[in-house]
Amino acid sequence: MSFILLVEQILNGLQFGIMLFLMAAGLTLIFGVMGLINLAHGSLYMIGAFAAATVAGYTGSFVLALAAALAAAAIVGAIVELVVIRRLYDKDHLDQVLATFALILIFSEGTRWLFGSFPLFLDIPDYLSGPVTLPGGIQYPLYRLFLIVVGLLIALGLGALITKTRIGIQIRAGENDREMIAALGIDISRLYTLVFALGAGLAGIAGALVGAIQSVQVGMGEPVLILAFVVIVIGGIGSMKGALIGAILVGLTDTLGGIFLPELLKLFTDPATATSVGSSLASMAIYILMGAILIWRPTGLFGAKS
Amino acid sequence: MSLLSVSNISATYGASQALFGVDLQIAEGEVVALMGRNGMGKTTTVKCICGMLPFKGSITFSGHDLGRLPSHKAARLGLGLVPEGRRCFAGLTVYENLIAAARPGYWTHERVVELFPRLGERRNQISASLSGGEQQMLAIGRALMTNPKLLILDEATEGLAPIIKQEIWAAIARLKTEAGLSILMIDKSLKELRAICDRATIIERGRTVWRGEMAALTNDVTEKYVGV
Amino acid sequence: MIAERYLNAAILAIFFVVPAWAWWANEPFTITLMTRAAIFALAAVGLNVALGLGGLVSLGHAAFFGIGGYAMGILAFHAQTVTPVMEWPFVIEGTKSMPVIWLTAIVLSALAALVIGHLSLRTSGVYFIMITLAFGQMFFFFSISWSAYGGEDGLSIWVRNDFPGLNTLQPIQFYGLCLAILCAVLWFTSRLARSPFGLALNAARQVPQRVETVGLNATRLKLVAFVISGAITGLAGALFADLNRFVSPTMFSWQMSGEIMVFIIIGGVARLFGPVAGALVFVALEHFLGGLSDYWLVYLGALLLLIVLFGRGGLIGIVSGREKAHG
Amino acid sequence: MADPVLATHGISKSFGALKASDDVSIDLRPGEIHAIIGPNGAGKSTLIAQICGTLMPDAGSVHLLGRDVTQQSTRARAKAGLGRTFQISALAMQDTVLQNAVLGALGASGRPWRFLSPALEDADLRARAEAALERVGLQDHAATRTAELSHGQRRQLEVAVALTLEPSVFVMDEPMAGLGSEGSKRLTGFLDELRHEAPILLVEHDMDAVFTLADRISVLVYGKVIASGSIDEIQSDRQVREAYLGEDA
Amino acid sequence: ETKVGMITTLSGGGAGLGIDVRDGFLLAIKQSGRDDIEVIVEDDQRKPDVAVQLADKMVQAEQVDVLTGIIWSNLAMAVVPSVTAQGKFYLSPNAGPSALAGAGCHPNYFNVAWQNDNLHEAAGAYANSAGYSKSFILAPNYPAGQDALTGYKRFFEGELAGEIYTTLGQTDYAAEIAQIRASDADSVFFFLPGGMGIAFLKQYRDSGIDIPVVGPAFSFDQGILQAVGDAALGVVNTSQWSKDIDNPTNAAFVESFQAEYGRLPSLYASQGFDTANLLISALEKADVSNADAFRDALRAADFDSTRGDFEFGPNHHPIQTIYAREVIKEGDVYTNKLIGPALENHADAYAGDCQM
Ligand SMILES: Nc1ncnc2c1ncn2[C@@H]1O[C@H](COP(=O)(O)OP(=O)(O)OP(=O)(O)O)[C@@H](O)[C@H]1O
Ligand SMILES: Nc1ncnc2c1ncn2[C@@H]1O[C@H](COP(=O)(O)OP(=O)(O)OP(=O)(O)O)[C@@H](O)[C@H]1O
Ligand SMILES: [Mg+2]
Ligand SMILES: [Mg+2]
Repeated sequence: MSFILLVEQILNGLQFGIMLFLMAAGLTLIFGVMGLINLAHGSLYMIGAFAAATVAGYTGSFVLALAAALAAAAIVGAIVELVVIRRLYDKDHLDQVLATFALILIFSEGTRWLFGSFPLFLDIPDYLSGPVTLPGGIQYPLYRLFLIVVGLLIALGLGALITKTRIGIQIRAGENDREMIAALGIDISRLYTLVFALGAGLAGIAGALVGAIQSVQVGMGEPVLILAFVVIVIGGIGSMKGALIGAILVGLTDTLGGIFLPELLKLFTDPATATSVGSSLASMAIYILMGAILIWRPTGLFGAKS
Repeated sequence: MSLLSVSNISATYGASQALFGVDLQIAEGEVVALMGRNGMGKTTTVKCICGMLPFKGSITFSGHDLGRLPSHKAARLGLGLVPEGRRCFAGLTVYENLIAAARPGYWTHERVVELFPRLGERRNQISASLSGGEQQMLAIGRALMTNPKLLILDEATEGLAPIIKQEIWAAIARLKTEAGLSILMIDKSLKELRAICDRATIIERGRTVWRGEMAALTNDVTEKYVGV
Repeated sequence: MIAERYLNAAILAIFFVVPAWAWWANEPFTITLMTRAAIFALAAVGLNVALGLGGLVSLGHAAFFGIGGYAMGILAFHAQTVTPVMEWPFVIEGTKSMPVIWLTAIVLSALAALVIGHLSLRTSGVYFIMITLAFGQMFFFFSISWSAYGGEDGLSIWVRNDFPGLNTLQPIQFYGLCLAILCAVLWFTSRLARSPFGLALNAARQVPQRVETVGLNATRLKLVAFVISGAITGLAGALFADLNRFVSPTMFSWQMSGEIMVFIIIGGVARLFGPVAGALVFVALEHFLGGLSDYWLVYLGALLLLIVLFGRGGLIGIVSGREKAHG
Repeated sequence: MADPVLATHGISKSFGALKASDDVSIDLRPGEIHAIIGPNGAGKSTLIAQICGTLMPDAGSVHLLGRDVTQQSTRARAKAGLGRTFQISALAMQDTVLQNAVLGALGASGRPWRFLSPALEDADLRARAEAALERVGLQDHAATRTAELSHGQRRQLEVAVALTLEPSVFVMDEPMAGLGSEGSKRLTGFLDELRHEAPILLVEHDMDAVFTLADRISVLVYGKVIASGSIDEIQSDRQVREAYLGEDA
Repeated sequence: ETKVGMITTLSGGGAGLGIDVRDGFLLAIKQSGRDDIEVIVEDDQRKPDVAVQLADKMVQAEQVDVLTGIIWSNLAMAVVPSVTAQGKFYLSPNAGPSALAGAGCHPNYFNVAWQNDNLHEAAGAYANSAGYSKSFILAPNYPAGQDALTGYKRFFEGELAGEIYTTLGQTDYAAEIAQIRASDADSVFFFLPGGMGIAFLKQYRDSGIDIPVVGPAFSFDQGILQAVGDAALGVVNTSQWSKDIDNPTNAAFVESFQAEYGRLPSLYASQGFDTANLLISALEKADVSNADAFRDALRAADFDSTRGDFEFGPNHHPIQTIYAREVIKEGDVYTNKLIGPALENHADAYAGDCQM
């Protein structure tokens, strides 16, 4: 394998990581900050993608589509928080799992009801499509570079919001002891609605951005959801930095594992077996990574030690 | 006119009733002791005042009926709580704990650190790893940062070294005389309460059984209700 | 409010009366449904040992369910193709005997639980949920590409396995077996909850440091609970495979883990009959709602949501009050 | 003089730049109450954590009944006869008071691997647990859920659980905290008797109790033992007055 | 009165396929004007255990005579052996796993669509005729994916520039695309059903690589093409059916399907339609209760298929012509245009293993 290809694959791994981060960012916000296991995050991601596809279909504008994704997911998020989620904060993780699992069913089938069972069309706008040539002669899709930039910007913004701003501090305080922060005069409920809407909006944006190069269809959120959970757990819950680094680790492992494991095994066995065993190992690679990291550091890379 | 007026409230935890009729009055600038044996309902009363527990009866605070207000609105009227068991925000640093709920007023971060220099030294430490006494100081500082009209101290000197207790008592005395703050105190140290409080209320099994001037609190009464 | 004891008796009665009626009325499918409910209940009772008593929220119990299933699938597959399971270092032949298969399922899933539990218990809380999920996913992806046993297509077993003295092809007889096992396991877990082990485990869930200071090993208590739990769920997996005469990687999927957990939450966590009630209701909903519309999952979702939001302590909690009374 | 049942030799522990324990050597002899006092944040709880095995010292050793237990787990130390109470109650809140006490008895029996017989019907365990509850005055609350106890009652239960272990050494971190005057008085009396069963290492800020009970007092400041001696010696120590007791003590 | 049980996927991610099979099937029944055929439709949620349970229900409670409808191979493997063993007929409108075509074939099992390898084999044959000599091939790592690559390789005569098994459900193909770019392939063959294929095609186009792509019809079917959009234009894919296959049955089917449901029919709809017509043709000759006669009637395949000539091989799998099609845009709608046959009168590779 040539050096250029290796570099390109590392870049691909990074890029896939950032893409995962886009999905994980909102989840981490809600999960880390509010202590809520939100399985329906994947549904918000889907809602964003569907909203974007619909608006893009009518207007042809990608920017409007992104705005629609953000707005639709944030609004749905706010409503869901007001109606359902706020009754779940005091409950344990189990109830949250069940309730948000129920939300998945409602959203997935509801979307199918509205939009039918077939995938929707959403494409990259012309000004972002096609490859560009990077130093070293690597041909790389412009859109993926765009994703990397957007992902990093979101990472920075969220990190600052949580650690630096007073709202961020209040939110984290509420995560520790809701009753107490309320007794100090903070309207934690309203704050949580905002955070949830923000997290949902991020999911929606991610759905639209990623939907443009993947498929926009019912159920698109669930595989992503699991990966996003893997990412934030590896990074350590509640840590924006951890989510970013976890995402990149997962991205690299997945991308490079898929390529190198079969090659590696070819050194030991015949190509057919190597390809199939290597590929199976590759599909397990991120879970092995996650298991290993948690065994080594039980609260993830950047999680608070208990 | 009284700042806080609690009249005949009752409250339950699930099926078990904890308060059966508590009365309590605090006037502006007054320091009142709430006394009683363990488990008699002192903390429960505080929870009702701060909107953390539903109750029957009426509580008014600086002219507002607290019956329907959610906890955060009640707090914004000027209730500052130092809860039993400290309840610092474990994952936040000392500094973050202090500014989390700060509201503008006399008490600023600088003033609190001046009151408790230890908090300045530990500024960036996660509060979960503070010593018990440090957490207690932090809880008081945090309540002050909201610049309350009425400070509620539930066992605020529990677990403090004598010298720090003295400091805190001194600080409370200062709050009373210099800042004119109204204070509701729950504490087991009768001697200090006597020195600092204007009036006292004693509850027994969820009922107010004695109210009056501190001076009128005779040893017979304390013997009967507090056991000393 | 009905006392939980009576409610439990009523739930158990359903498991006796409905199939008996179906047998009399010659409605074999109702018996099949009840068998499905009983097996799901068994899997959930298993998970509840870890989850309800030990506080171990495992989102990887499909691993044990699947191991049980594949134990059945592989043994029966080799018996039906008359090939040995392995020849080295010693020969193992396939078998169609249920007791042997069950024992294998229990032992293998207990072993897997020992390893997974040992590694996972280094973590806690949400991390524990996710690491168990990770182990489940490893099994899932492995089974998908394990072409020797059908990969994603799974393994079909032509005829149900044998149990000495019974004709397991008769739905009611196979059901009887499953019900007997469910009752035995329920009896066992009810004793377990009140036993010294259960008491210590219960405390280890709430305050591990306290358990340590009285000289007990909190982690080991939880590990043993996890192993017991995995073994029961593994047994359920073997029965489930036999009910369907089929195993496939879906038994390892995270949705399966989620479903087992959903049974418990619907019924009521840490209540002896919670998982049983949950599985029964879930199977009934799946069956009756399935015919309503193409979008029936919306109704299922809405119902689940109502149960979580307004039913404290699951269905059993709704009917018999809040207090947890495990045994 | 009898051999100490519990001793630390030159224990040190740092958190980053902060020395929470600085070459601490203390001991506890049969029949005595040895009080550790010191300002907040002086390192008392840290010291206890190292004695009980929840924290490993950076240097130094811990000896229990003549054996070096520095490397041993909390559990092993508990089995060897160390009974402890926590500064902040650590109890199974959803369980009844009796169940908490039975847990202690179960630990003492060392036989938790029984899966079928009901724990609360085990006569031995129950007798032991009830005896302990009776001694702290919680016998009437045996069936109460621990979450429903008041703060003070929980402190009593903490002590009761330690009692069920019938330990050879007690280590108590602020057992009086949160008790009303009456409760403290009763507990003081109780500890006074208890010392004949097993010596007590007592961390406490309640000076009334300390001055009533202690045979010996050590004062910890910034992780160091700055004074150690009888009540009178400590009370008249200028350094101690400045660092801890204040002027009116 | 004949009772037909249809178990198919109507909810969740893969519902589109099941819905099309159902709609095609019901359309044929309706057009036949027969009111003595009762069809009971149930949703398997794409879960094998649910499918098994529904099969039990169909057999035990509804006492159906014929089963049909399953989309996915793994569900078919779960259901078919047991229902045929119970003496019921099963007509497969979609899945055709090799196990059921070879050693596991059964007299009561008829496949009306294809054996799983067929379209891939045709793709290999097409690659030869297009003059490709070096292919890069990829598929997900599961049995159908392995079968796909095996099928392609069975007919493709050139060499392989690379062979990759991706993770099932994978949605990002940057790494694979980089491999393709770095290889010296002159063609790419892929089998990535559903959303995987959409993602792959979009990303492939965006990468700027212009090596031609070949694949089976599944990623270019009517229901999915609109979501792929321009990225699919010009791609050659293989299918045993296309809406422009020129015969009166097909023309009537396409028109009536559009009239009835307001959308263009898909491959799956045509398969559902053919399955129903096969059933009706057999019912006209024999009663289901006479199993042997009914089986013979099915085997005769005496119906007008939307694909033109249709006959069964000895293992009850189709012997049929498989076409190459190209994706084009008709007005606003993306659709396929026939290029020509890729494999004529093609049978499957497993028939020899079938003993019945
Ligand atoms: N969360 C709770 N659930 C049920 N009962 C409770 C709860 N909290 C307190 N109680 C009960 O309410 C009564 C009053 O408790 P409260 O905490 O108000 O007492 P207190 O006067 O503050 O005592 P202490 O001095 O020990 O803190 C007690 O009998 C206690 O058992
Ligand atoms: N995990 C930790 N990380 C950093 N600092 C710590 C940690 N644990 C304790 N400390 C610090 O070590 C010092 C000693 O704490 P310790 O809890 O032992 O005090 P203490 O003497 O028990 O005080 P108190 O009487 O207030 O309970 C404190 O300044 C505390 O902030
Ligand atoms: Mg109190
Ligand atoms: Mg301490």
